[in-house]
Amino acid sequence: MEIVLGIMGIVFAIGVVLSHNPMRAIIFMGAFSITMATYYYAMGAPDVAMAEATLGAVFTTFIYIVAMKHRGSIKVAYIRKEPFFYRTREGFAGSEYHLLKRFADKNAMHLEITRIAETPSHKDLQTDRSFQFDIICGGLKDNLSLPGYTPLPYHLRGFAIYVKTDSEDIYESLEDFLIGDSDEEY
Amino acid sequence: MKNIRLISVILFGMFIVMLLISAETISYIQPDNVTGAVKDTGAINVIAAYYLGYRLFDTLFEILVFTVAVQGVVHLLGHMPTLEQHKPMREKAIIIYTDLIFGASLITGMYIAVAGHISAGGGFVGGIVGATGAVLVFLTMPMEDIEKEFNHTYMAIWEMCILATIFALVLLPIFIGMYPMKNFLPLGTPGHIVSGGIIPIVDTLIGIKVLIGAVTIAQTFIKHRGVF
Amino acid sequence: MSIDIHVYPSLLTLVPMLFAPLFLLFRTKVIHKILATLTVLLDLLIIYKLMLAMPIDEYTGGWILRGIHLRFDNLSLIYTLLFVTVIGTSWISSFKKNYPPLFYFLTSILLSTLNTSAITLDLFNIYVMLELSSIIAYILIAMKENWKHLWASLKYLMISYFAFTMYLTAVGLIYMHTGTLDITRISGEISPIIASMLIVPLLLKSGVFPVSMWLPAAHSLAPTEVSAILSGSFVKMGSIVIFRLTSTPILKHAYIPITFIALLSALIGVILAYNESNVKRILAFSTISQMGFVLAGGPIYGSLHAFNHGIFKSLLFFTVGDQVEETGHYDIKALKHAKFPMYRYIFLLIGILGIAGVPLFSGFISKSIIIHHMPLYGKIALILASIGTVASMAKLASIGYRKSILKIPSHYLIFATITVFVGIKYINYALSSWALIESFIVIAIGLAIFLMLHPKHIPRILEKLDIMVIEYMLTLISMWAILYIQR
Amino acid sequence: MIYIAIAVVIFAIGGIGIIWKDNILLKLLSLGIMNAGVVVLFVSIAGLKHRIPAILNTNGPYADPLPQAVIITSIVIGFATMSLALVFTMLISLKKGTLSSKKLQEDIDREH
Repeated sequence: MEIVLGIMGIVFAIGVVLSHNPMRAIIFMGAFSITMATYYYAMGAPDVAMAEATLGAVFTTFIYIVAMKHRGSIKVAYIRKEPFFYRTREGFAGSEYHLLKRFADKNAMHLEITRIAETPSHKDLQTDRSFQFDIICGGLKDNLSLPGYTPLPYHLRGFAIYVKTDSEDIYESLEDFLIGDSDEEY
Repeated sequence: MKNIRLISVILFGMFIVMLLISAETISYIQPDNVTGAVKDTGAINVIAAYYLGYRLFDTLFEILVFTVAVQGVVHLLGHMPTLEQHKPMREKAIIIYTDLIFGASLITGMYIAVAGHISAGGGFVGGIVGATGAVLVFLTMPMEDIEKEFNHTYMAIWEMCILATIFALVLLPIFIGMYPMKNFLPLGTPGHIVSGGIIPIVDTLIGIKVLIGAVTIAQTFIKHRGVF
Repeated sequence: MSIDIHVYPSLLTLVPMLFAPLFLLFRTKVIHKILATLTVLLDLLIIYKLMLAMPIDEYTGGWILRGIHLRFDNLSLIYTLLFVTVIGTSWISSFKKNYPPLFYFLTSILLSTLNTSAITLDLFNIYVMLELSSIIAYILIAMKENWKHLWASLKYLMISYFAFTMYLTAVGLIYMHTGTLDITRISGEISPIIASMLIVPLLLKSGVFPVSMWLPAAHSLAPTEVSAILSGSFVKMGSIVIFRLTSTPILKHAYIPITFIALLSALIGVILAYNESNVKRILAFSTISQMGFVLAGGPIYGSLHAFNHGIFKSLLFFTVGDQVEETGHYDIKALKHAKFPMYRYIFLLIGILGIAGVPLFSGFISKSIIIHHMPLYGKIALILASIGTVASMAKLASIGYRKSILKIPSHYLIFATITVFVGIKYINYALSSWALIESFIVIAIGLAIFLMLHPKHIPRILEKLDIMVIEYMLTLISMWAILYIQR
Repeated sequence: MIYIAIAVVIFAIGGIGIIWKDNILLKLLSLGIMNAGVVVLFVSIAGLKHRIPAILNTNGPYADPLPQAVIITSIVIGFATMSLALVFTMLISLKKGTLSSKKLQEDIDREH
């Protein structure tokens, strides 16, 4: 009985370490804590089990979830183009979408996606004061001139994602992500 | 960078294997840590007898660790902008239920804290159980109401008062010629709720302190991050 | 009417602890001043009373063998005096600035924690002290909330939590093996891997080279008072625990690998310090080097050097830190334009003469005693390290001074007085013609190196988190290897 | 002795996670697992011979109460460290917009 619980705990711990998405890791962590609390109870340590169940499983998970949520959002504008970025009945799809989604998950942000017309006018991109979107994508060539945005080429030659010139942080971290050592953490 | 991580993982793995080998050779003889504990401290839960009796010194620091973390979180997050509006759930039914659960969890928590010396549990667990109910209430309250009812300044004052009380209680025996941290009150009959000298008192104080601390942490996090 | 209270070692912990919450309860400066004075005075009184009855053993709560074993002896005396002096003087300085009440709360708890680490003999209690003092340090470093500070603090948090978890594992296995947590009652043989797991985290805490690369960023980015507290008292905590552990029969043989690591640290620390251009980082690297001296010196002489180093390093951090805060420059070239005011430069010089080991200053005594008691390879290494210390400190002195009104800030004065007083009062212990000649040769060669050798820029590759982990693992494995061969 | 092995394996998984992961949040979760590994070790030591909790209204032989009593402190310390580390992480990600430790390190290098 205790050994089974222990092995379950090991499995959940491996789950935490192997998951790429922080949210999934936190859920695994909660499961791990509860399993471990049961294990402590079975090993004759009810006090430790109660401390782990309340502090480790409930409160820590709560704090992690609160800390994870709403870290910030990236505003993405896309031009519909079939293999790159499009919308299906289930949700968004396409190579650039998955790229951005992975990037956002890694930094615990979420994407705010808006569709814009094929040739975006100046007015589409700009609110009163600043540029509206952080990223414009959807199979754009890397030689377009979108004022206020910098092209960021990626592994498909000739294509680029356009990042707002002001937000250097997004540009740099996305650049690092795209260069290819993004797989390092896995 | 990847190579360096690989090397460290290999070194760590080697180290773990060596640790496993050396741990397997350790012969274990369980020392007798139970006999006489009830006579010394009056608590039939021997874990509580260690936690709040023999090793009360460690526990004092444990309370301090928790307090330091709470104050650190409040201080560091205090300058952070409140990013998003806290959107409470205002349905009547949910409000009534969460209030009920809050009451129930407070009572459960208090019981767990007070009865720490006769059953499993103790001040820390009790405090956190109480705080979990308070977190549920936060989901249904607008931020202004939360800040009014669970005011940071007041809570900090109470927290510090209780902390000072615990330390004063621990220091008190030196004025009557005993060791500090001695269980100086009458021990009573073991197994009763009123027994164990200062253990239930310290447990209750810890319970209240941890309740306040955990509520403060939860409130600060919710204020600056929102829940949903 | 007088109440006659018997004094126990645990009061050293409980008194600052009792005053700590009051700092947050009453948030006015006047009451803070009164509370701080009371804490320091009571602490000094308790130390004095305990000193009269040294050594005292106490089991907490009076429960013999089951309570936590505390002991106040010579080692505790030196260390507790250092902790009270450094933290009390930092409070004097901090009243002139705008620190939040949280600062006093945290430092007061830090004082209680450090005092406890000087008297405790319980393995688990030591773990709690390590963690609590580190948690306080994380908050103190990150108080400015610049992302650099936060990242320095987070790096330190990760590596030290990793290390202390290992320490706790070793404690668990020792308990399983021996059935006790009391250092004095551990018997039998500890396997080398467990011994190294026990000691390397303490080396990390005391800031010795291969495992100390959290230290430069943390100590140089923190505000002046915090740097002084960290460098003057906080890093000393690991060394006292190591001295306690290695004076037991079962861990006595661990002293040899510790000496090797300490000598390495003394050498590498000054090399890094000499090639650095940020003034606060020069001091931080010099702390790494000096902690090598402390650990190489062993319990008796090392503790003396720990005291002396704590005092003059705090003085250096105060003078340099105040200057940096006034001008806003960290770089030595920029500071050469601004220059020190006259009065501050004098105090800086006293600190430098102390750390360089000039006769009549406190560093001379402890350094020459330590060098005198080392075997030949240790003598060579430590003399080389002293030469490097002189060279890197000459860099600080070369900033120069400008004329200004004469002020004598009391916190400078306290440290400077202790440095000179100890240096003159106890000079007989170290005075021999050999020591005098040696110290003058060291100073001459150090100055020559400063004049001739130009510092190079060394990239900060050692301070990356991944590299820090590998440094830690390598130290652990080499410690294990030496212990294994010795057996 | 399999219980000690379970504890050490959980400890090892946490340690490898700390070393291998790039994302700070995942590193912190791994730290939590490592801490849990030590708790498992202590509880296993306490329950190696006997498994009846040392509450003296049942009949013995009891589990060893001392490791259980001390390890509660370690759980609380773990919680405190985690919440502080999370606050640091939140502030860093607010200021830098990234959670990758490699990227942060490179930014630090660039400033010098």
